[in-house]
Amino acid sequence: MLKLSDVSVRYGMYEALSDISLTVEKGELVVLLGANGAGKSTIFRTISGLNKPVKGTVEFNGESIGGRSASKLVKKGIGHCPEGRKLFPAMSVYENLRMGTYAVRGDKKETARMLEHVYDLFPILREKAKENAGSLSGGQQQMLAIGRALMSRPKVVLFDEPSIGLAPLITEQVFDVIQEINKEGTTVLLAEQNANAALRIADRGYVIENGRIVVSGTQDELMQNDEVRKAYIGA
Amino acid sequence: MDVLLQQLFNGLTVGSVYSLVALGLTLVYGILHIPNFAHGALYMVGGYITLMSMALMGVPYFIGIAISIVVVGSLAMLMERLVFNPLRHAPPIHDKIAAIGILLFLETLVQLVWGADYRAMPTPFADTVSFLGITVTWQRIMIIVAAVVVMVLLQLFLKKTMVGAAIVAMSQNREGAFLVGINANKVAMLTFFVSGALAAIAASIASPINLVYPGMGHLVILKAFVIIIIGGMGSVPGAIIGGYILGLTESLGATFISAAYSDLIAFVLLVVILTMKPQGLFAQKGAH
Amino acid sequence: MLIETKGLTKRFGGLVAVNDVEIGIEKGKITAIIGPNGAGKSTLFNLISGYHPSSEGSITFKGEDITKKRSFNIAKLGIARTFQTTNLFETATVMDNVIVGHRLRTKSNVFDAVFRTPRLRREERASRAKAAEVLEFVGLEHEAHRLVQDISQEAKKRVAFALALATDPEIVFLDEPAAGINPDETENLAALIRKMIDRGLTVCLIEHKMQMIMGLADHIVVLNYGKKIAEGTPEEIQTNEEVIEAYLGGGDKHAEAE
Amino acid sequence: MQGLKKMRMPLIFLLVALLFPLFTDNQYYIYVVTLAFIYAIAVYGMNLVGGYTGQLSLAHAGFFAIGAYALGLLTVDANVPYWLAFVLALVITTVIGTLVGLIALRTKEHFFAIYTLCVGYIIYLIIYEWDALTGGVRGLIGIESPAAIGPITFDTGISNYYLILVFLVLTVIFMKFLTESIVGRTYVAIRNSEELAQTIGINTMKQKLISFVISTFLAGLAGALYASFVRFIGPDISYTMMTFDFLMYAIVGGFGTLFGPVVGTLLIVILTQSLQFMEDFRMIIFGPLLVLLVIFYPRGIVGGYQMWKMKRAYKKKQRSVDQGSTYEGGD
Repeated sequence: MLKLSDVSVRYGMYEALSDISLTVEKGELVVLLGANGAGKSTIFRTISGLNKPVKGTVEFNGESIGGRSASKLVKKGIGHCPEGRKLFPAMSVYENLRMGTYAVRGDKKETARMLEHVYDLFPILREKAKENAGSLSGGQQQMLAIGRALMSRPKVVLFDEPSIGLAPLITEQVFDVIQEINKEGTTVLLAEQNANAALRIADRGYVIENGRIVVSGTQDELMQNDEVRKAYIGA
Repeated sequence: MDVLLQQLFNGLTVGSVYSLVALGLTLVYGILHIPNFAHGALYMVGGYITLMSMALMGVPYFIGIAISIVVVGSLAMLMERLVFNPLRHAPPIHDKIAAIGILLFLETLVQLVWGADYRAMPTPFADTVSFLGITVTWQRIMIIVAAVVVMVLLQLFLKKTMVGAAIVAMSQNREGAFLVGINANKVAMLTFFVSGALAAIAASIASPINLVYPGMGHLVILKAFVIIIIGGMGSVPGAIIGGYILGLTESLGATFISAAYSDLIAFVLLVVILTMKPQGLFAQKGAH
Repeated sequence: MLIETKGLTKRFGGLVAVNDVEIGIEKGKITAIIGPNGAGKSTLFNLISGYHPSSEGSITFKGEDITKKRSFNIAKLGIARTFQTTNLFETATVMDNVIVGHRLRTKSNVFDAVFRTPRLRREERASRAKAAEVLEFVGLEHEAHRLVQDISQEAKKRVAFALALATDPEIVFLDEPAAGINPDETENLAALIRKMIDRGLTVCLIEHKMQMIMGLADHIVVLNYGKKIAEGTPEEIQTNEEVIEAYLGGGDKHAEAE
Repeated sequence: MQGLKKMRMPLIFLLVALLFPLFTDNQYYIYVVTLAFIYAIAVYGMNLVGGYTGQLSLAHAGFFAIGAYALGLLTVDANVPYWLAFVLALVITTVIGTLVGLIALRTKEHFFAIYTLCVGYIIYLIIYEWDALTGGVRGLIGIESPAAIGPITFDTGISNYYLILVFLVLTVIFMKFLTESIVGRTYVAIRNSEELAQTIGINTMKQKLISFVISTFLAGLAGALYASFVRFIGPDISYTMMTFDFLMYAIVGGFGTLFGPVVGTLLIVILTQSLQFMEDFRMIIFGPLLVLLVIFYPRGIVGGYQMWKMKRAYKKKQRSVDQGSTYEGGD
């Protein structure tokens, strides 16, 4: 459903991604592993239209989408829960979620249904619906960011390092929800530094190093693979 | 007592106008982080369009205001497209200089077309009314009512509609706004339109009690800057509250200190505040 | 120890970015500070270089307490740093960018400048000579008269190094020197860092490129959630369970697989 | 030799300036050029703090007016001897500049611009309203011409022209020595990045203050010269529009360049004065020009010329170093 072929992205002279090819099938949960600065976020930003590839194609449901603007791609069904959450801090939890439906606004019933769904996934958000996003704890903010990405009823969601700065217990909770979202039929692409926790819930994965894919494989294959460790701690 | 009441009322009138101008300025600042020095020129053009629609086309006051809203709103939008959008990656000094360029151009253009004379704007609200021992013109009452209505409408627009909320969202987190599908260009244009419209309304309701002339925006814009610095750059409630605080302080100052120096109050306030808190009273919350 | 921190803590509002960190940087060695995103590495740099005031704790440089000193005074003591983004003056030449690096070792004022006093002439010569020297050191003597905007990203990093070196530092803090640099260029930068050590400097760096770190650093400090969780040689770090967990995450299945 | 070649253009320019009065009998032309020289000195002030140090100060018409009014009041009302009044006017401007700078420079970027804009307006308002001291809207009339220095008198247009040219040349030399020294480089480092400047050991607050104070000094100097040249001053000279004029001269000539202010000022002042209708409506053209310049050509005339020369020199050098290899720079 999502397919990158030989995608390269440059920031000036610096090649942030070189010849990335990867596929995500419908209903899968695929994880991108790699250390900071390896290029995971750049892949996500390219898929969701924030960066333009200099080379290669990005296909979504068979349609080429490389270079389209982010606002169009949200409408097509690509949800992006970004690194650093990027919430609207002075808006309430409810307002943040409502903004999540911006691209598909209009259908009040669907919006209400999604809102209920997000509240069911994260009961704490229902409790804090009227509080400002900026006043939430780190974990709650992450939940809100995930919830906001879901509000546009995406076909595929990109989760960019949702575990950053979260205590292990909260991380586990967040990953459980991501798994649940996937089981409900949403395709998930997850970028993580937290390799083991991410692999636990993934079907397949890619290991990124220096803007290249160095290994790919199924959950089990990657768990046994030394390249994973090497990509992270150079061992 | 009567004098005090009268001055409080005048303060509300003046404050209403200040608030409207400051609102437009603060919205633009929130979105693009531009201190739009040309905003005062939009205010001035707004006054002229209303006046000239009435004088040349013979339309009624409110139709004149409507024309002014559309014209000035579009002019502001054009400014965003032609000037500020191309400059969004330039060093911060450039957009300020460009804004000054626009200001100089609009002022001279108006002067060239309509002359440098001071003109009075006719109003259907010229009659006076007495209550609580003070006498005021209906125009002043209209100013307060109109400003409150506009502010309530604006607040509803920003809070209740998705398109309005997009403006607020973008001012709080640009990238977050992109990711929920907000089109940055459209929102920037919309924001400028709203900002221009607010300036047009403010000028149109204030002109019957002041006068219309090419330099009429100078003081207003400076004070609007003071207001948004006091109220927090980019903050909507800050602009409203700040506007009224300044309006009331000025009219009381004019009565009890000195009429000649009442204009100075705003700037002294600013100097005092920035001297103590160089980042302004309310440094903007949240990331951008 | 050239630099030591004790109980160093920095709070931003409710967030504790650096929490009770105690590190020592040994003279003439390469110390690397690593950790997952948001671990507090850059904040630690900002505290040591005086860019942020610390909330608690102390920093000493050669036994002198520098906790409360401001950044420009810290630079004068011989502590230099670079930033993640190079921050250079893009429309000036490489040389012009670097000359000002020696300004802190000069005393000339406006009076000297306007009357071209002997002191000014002497100090200008010294600044120019210093700039030429450090540009040669970083291997950019041939690019000295090009505009910064015309040179490669890697060369810009070298200019940033040169600028830091022009301040005559004893220790240089490098914030992600290899970020935004292609892999083959990374090797060259690593060689340059080793060369700095050979000249008697001390280096402390933040870096995410682990292969570079593991081959370069003498001593590694690992931060996670603002706390120091481990330190030691690269070999020790690579086998440290807590580090592995911080980076790879603690998965139950992983424990089984082991 | 190398230095002489580098200074060829400015020297030709100086020669033309020296000979100019000999070739025209038209007092009006001399008057206009003299005025441009005066403004150019003030523009150098704005250029130093704005173009070099990167702090856009919008209060400079205020300091110009303080210099002018200080001289006017001291000579007309207090009967202080001219050159003593001249020095005192500069001292007064500089002291006020220091006080303003101490506070204003605590703010950054937008805040600094807005703050100084307001300071400028306060100065205007005080001049306008403080009738008893400044004469309010009527202004000050009958300010003396500069007093004779020994046998040299300054009671004609031409003598004033040369006096002011001397001050302008001194200003340019001053700026040249300052900005091309390591002291001036400090300012540019601050403009580029205050953060970086601090980490290379520069006390940015102190350096910003020094450059701000010098810039107010230059504005005051121009103001004092203006007062005794035009011999009538009104509150208008302190108005924001005057600051914007100065800013425009600087941008057109080249903000942050040595000769930008004099080129920009002369060009625009002479252009507007020679096209009569442009006197009042010059901003119809210069407003959009200002916008176009910052969008497409922010370096101005002099900056653009320098960039072109620099690239050409580099190309030449490359060619002589390794024949055949092509230059792949540029943007």
